[in-house]
Amino acid sequence: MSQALKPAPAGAPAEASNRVSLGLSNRLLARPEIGALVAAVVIFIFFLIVAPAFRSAPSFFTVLYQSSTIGIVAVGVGMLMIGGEFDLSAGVLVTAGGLFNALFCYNLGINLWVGAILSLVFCLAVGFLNGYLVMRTGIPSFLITLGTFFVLQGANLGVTKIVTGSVSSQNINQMDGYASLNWIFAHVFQIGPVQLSITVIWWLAFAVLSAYVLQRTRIGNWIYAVGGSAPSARAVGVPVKRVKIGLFMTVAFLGWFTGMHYLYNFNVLQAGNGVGNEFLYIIAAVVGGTLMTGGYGNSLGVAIGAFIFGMTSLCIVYAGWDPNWFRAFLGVMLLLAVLVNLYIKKLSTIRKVG
Amino acid sequence: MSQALKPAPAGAPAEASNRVSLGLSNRLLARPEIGALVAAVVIFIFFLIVAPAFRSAPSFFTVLYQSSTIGIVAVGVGMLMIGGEFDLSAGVLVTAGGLFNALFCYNLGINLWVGAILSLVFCLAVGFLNGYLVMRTGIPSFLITLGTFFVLQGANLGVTKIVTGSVSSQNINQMDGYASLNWIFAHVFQIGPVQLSITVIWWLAFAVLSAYVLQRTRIGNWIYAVGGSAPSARAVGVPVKRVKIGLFMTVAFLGWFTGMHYLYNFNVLQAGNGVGNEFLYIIAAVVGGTLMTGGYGNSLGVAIGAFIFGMTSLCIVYAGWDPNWFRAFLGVMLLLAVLVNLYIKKLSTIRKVG
Amino acid sequence: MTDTLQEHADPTLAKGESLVQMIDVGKTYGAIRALKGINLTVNAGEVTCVLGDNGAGKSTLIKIIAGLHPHNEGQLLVDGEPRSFASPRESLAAGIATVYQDLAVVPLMEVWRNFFLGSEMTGSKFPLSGLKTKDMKRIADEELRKMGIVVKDIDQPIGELSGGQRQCVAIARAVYFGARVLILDEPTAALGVKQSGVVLKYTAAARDAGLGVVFITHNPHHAYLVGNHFIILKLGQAVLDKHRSDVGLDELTRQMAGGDELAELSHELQR
Amino acid sequence: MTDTLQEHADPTLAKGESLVQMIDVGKTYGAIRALKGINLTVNAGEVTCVLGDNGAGKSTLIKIIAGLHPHNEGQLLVDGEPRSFASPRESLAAGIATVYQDLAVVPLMEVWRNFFLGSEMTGSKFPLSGLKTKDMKRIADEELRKMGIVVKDIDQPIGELSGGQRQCVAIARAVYFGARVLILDEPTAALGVKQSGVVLKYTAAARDAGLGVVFITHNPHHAYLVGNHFIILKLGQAVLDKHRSDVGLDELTRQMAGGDELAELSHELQR
Amino acid sequence: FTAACSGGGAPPAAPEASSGSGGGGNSGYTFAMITHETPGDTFWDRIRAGAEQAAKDTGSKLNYSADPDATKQATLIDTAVNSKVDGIASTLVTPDALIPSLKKAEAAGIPVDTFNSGLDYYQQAGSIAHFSSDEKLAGQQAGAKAKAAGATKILCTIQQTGSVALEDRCAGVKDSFPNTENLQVNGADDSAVTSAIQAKLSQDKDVNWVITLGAPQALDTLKAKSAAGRDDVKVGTFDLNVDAAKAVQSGDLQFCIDQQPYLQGYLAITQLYLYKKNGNIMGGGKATLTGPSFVDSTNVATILPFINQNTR
Ligand SMILES: Nc1ncnc2c1ncn2[C@@H]1O[C@H](COP(=O)(O)OP(=O)(O)OP(=O)(O)O)[C@@H](O)[C@H]1O
Ligand SMILES: Nc1ncnc2c1ncn2[C@@H]1O[C@H](COP(=O)(O)OP(=O)(O)OP(=O)(O)O)[C@@H](O)[C@H]1O
Ligand SMILES: [Mg+2]
Ligand SMILES: [Mg+2]
Repeated sequence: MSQALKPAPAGAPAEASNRVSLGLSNRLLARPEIGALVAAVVIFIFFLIVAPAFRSAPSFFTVLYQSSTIGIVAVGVGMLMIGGEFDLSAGVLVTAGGLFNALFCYNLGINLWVGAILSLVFCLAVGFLNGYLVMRTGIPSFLITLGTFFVLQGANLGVTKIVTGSVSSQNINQMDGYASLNWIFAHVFQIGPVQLSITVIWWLAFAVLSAYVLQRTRIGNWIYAVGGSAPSARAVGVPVKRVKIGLFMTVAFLGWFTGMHYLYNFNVLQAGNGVGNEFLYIIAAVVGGTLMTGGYGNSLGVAIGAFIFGMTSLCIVYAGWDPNWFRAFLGVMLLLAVLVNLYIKKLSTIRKVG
Repeated sequence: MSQALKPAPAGAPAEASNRVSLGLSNRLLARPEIGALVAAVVIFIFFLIVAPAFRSAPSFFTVLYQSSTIGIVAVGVGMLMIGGEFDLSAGVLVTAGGLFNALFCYNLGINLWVGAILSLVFCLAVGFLNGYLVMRTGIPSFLITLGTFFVLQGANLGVTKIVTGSVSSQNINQMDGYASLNWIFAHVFQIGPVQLSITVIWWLAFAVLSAYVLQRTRIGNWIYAVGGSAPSARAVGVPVKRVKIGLFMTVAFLGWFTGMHYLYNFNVLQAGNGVGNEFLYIIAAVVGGTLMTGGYGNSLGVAIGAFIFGMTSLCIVYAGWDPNWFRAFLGVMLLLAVLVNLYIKKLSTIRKVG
Repeated sequence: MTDTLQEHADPTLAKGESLVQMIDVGKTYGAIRALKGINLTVNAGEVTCVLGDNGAGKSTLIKIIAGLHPHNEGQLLVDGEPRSFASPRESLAAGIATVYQDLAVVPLMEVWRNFFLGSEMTGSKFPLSGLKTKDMKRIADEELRKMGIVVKDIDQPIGELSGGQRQCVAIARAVYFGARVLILDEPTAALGVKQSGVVLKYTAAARDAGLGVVFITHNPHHAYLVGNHFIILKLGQAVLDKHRSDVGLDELTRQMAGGDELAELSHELQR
Repeated sequence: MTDTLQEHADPTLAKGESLVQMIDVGKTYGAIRALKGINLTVNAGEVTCVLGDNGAGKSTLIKIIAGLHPHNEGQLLVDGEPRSFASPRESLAAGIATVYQDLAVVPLMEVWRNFFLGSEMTGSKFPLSGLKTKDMKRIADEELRKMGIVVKDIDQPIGELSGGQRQCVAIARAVYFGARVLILDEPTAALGVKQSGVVLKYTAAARDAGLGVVFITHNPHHAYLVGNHFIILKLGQAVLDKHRSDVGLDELTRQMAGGDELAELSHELQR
Repeated sequence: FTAACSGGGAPPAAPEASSGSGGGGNSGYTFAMITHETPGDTFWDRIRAGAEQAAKDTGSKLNYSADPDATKQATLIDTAVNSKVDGIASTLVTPDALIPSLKKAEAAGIPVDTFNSGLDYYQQAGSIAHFSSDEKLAGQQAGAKAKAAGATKILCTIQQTGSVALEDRCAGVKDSFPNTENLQVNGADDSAVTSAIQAKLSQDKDVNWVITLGAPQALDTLKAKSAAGRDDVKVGTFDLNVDAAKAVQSGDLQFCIDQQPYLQGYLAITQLYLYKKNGNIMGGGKATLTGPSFVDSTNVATILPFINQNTR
């Protein structure tokens, strides 16, 4: 029958007269991370002016370090938010992962590597549980992970108390495996006058990897789809549950990674740590252009968001501003970053065609 | 032309054979607050069994009081969430409102009523600003109010520090207007052995009023609509911006109200108070059956949610459980409440028709 | 149904008066041009059909009249005065009711609440006065039955209705609240034969009651049954603009199909 | 277009073999009954048209085959084996591609990503292997052009397309990926005359390539042009179930309209 | 798990927390202790350890609860009254907010004693006895000590916003050494603390002394100062923990100010027991001071074993 048809009754019409091909600058402006980048540059220049102490390489690297401790988990949280879910347990999971390793190995006298790997399994299990419960019950992830947040927070304290009799883990820096783990998770490269923490490298590596996954792989496509419209994604055959559970586990993995950094950098961990950081991750993601409602965002943006947060929080100190107002400055900076971001996004769409 | 038509070519057909009229029990089960109610009863009975100290009228009224301090603002937050928005600044706004009144009147020696009214104006202005910025910029309310949260938190501390030289307000119980304001916001009725705080009455009154507004008025209809689908609501002529700004101002009003209670009950306020409570409000709303994504929920449910939270947090103390595990218990209770809620909602829909 | 229309029609309407007029109107979405140089008049007691390919700009055109998007070129006159509606609320206040292609319903809300959304019946003007719930349920149910739709439970969330049922709710709502101008964007798209017939009758009844009607459709038969005036859009510009008396069904169909015809197709597909 | 179909069709298909069979299938949504006692067979190389009023249960029927909702009564046989799809993924894996009435697109994602969603082209099986972005864009653009749709920018979010353009994307996708069975739920509802014609030709081409097609429509003309077998649903039950040879266009139309007819209507509306 | 641990760190099995079954047998009393602890703080943990030991020693039951928010602490006191406990020990960090609730306890015939904070208000609260160190005094002494050790400018870090007790400490430092600046840090995140202090040290080269209000922050400061290349900076801290004590021993930390939280907790509960049992009252109408005392290189060796036991 295909022969019976006239060649192209409905075939390719000529190029539509109002078909638009966007210029490079417009394409650039439309990328989710550009707004965050511009905001970062603006804030960076602002602080270069008002905070003389910031104008040195070591200061910049301190900011990078600070950003990386937020940024690593934020990469995962950003992906999760693109996938349409939240994780409020990420902050305390960091501490739980570190504590697990420290308490387990110290009190049984086992090589730290064993504990680190078991701790990874534990964290992934928590991530899996979060994801499984969210998908199975249909309860919003905000609530489920708030539950795990509370449970982990309590367990961190309760278990540590039972095991050590105090509220912090014991110092592990004399134990087997410490040196290698310390190198992986907390090494500091001395480059001339500046100190580059290995976490900065990890942070950028994770951000780039995640950007690649999101933009260039099938899994990335699925992540955008489940966040943008889970029922539609399911209808065209995307395995929604597996993708979302995988995202929760990714966050858990990065949480574990950061937990390892804290443990091997400070050698002890206080059981109460990490509370409140879950919001810093979300802030980094959102300042970086991730949509709260899912389906839109980008890992490089999230990395920039973490950088904006790290820079702002430290540069307030560099600028020597009154610490009582610290939070107020932070709030204003946050709003500014978001507004710049928004303005840039608007710019990218208002250019007219002839 | 209406005569020219045959009487009923498309007129009312006979009752559809599969038209369903739901029984009373099914209609009851479908209400958003029923799940929360059942969860509340289950938890109530559970604590009656495990916490002997809870089995007395005074304990019950202490729980009611505790619930009311969360519950009043939670009513507003619940309405706001039904309208599709969040307010993270509600917790610190409570403190800001109280501090404003205390610092202003004490240091200028003005009648407390003046300060209370100015403080109300201030709080409503903050609420308006939240709403206006959200509607104007299109930035998610989570972010905007996170910004105001930081700003208010910083300002609370900074201003108090400047004005009083310490981090709490001065005692106002000797000032003009104290007695009447204390009665309104913090009176305690002694009924036999139990003490009934006036906030409990206010709480229930606000919950009932809000339930009425949501279910039975035009404004309530609009609130559900803007939360369920803002573009659709706008398309049929609902003034989306005004409704949402109004909701933010409602939260601010109730925050002010609670701030007044704290001030006139305790006579002083710590500048750092209130941080973290914003989540308790949201938890109360969500445990009470409000949908995180907007468009669904109910004030009575929110009130019950606040009660569940108040009951759980105090009954853990009544039961004498180890406070190190406090958070863990809270988390488990929260998850249980939400699961029961969900189970009940499922029950209401799985009954089959013949 | 026709009584509903007659009841709610603005009594000051005079047949033939110009209710909405577009002069050289254009619209761009960011970098994308959707409309250019559109001239169109909606007269009282007439049906203006807007036809055209997918993506031609039909919905954009009516969204301007409905106040959903402002136009950014040319002039929009409503009742002779230049207007640029900032929101659909203003357009509604001018007596213009619209059925959108994507329907504009709130899925979680009950059918009757959706029906009255934005125009609720209340006891008094006082903002907190109670809704007349019973009346509203009764009216919504009645109006839907008039269209041949019996929903299983008027308290059902509208998201649980079938696509066509939802469309009927949106149409019934617009018919009920349209006082001067009625805009229908592909109202029959999701409808069965019977319901389509009802909608066409409504359209005719609205016209006869003196309302101005804008009717968008892909079905030239439907258009020709009720239309007084036909405009065909192509890539955002009007390529045909004729009165019923100047154009036959065949020409209309040919123009819409861009030369092809269903008959020709049927020949091709013949087995 | 037809080459696309021929290319992707499962070569093992034998005309007339039964691909999907429903035996006494029923479905309830909570307390609402949507389907009851449905028997239906989809044969290779045949088009089964499902017709019926709004809310009759047509979409529910195909959602069962598509794996979106499981049925809760009766049996569903796919390639002779009883199945109950837990998710659309399983149904797709069985070679069944569906165009849903609500289209199932992700508004924020680019047109080409939507086109390939769930069936992306990658360099290798390795989960992190790169997408063949260029190929995918090219193919999506080509397939849309074949339907007469030129989107302004294949990188545009699909949410910015017009209703009909979105529908075309969904149809093109299903045609491209349908290997054994093609399900179309009111595919022509939002389409212009030209595009409708294209879709009908696609349907015929799919049939001729040996696929089983389920075609849902409210337009008896469209149905009669391509259908081999007609089922009319009413309130969830089949009220007519006939082969093309046993039923004429007139009877079909009359049955669908429940006695009325467009011709009659046109008479009424005559001025 | 016994002493057979390999590895470096595992300690010999801790000695049964000081002589388990004390004298009291089972007195049948239930006491409530209510503090303004932020969960997970080592300082409060030690107060609680003392209280628990006292409960064990006197054969009574302890209900411990805490909330940093004054309004919620007041409600916790109410719950203790509702539970009809035999005595209440409470901190008095925000006297105005807490006194009404403590008065309710008094009215219900429940004896109340106070500890840790509220030195000037305990009588007003109807407390039978008070055990504390004076935060402000401790701060003043710390400032004086830093001054003696050559401070030109002191940085005082506060790890929790809006806490009256912590603010008092820094205010005390500033009293005796006016060139003192405060820095808010996020006590729940060691890396944030480290970076912030590092930033401050590189921004303000005048600062040559840091006084932290908690032991973990002192250890973070040691990390920060080496990262900032400011080896000239000296560090002192409030409160103690094992690693801080070791740092004092090695000379990295100049001093820890100890107010003996264990003692505060222990005495507060013991007082309630003795009052119920015998009507005894400590302090002779005055507060009993448990500090401040300084742990520095001169005395750390004797104190370290007790710290290891979590009893000082
Ligand atoms: N998710 C759901 N929950 C409850 N009821 C539903 C749901 N989906 C559909 N229904 C009901 O099932 C019945 C059949 O709906 P269905 O969508 O299958 O109709 P349809 O034949 O496709 O109609 P249309 O031609 O209007 O698309 C309708 O009465 C509808 O209200
Ligand atoms: N919000 C938007 N942003 C960007 N482009 C848009 C937007 N809405 C519509 N367009 C574009 O404007 C053009 C006209 O769209 P419109 O919806 O008016 O078409 P239509 O004639 O209604 O088509 P259909 O018959 O398919 O409904 C299309 O090319 C579409 O892609
Ligand atoms: Mg359209
Ligand atoms: Mg359907």
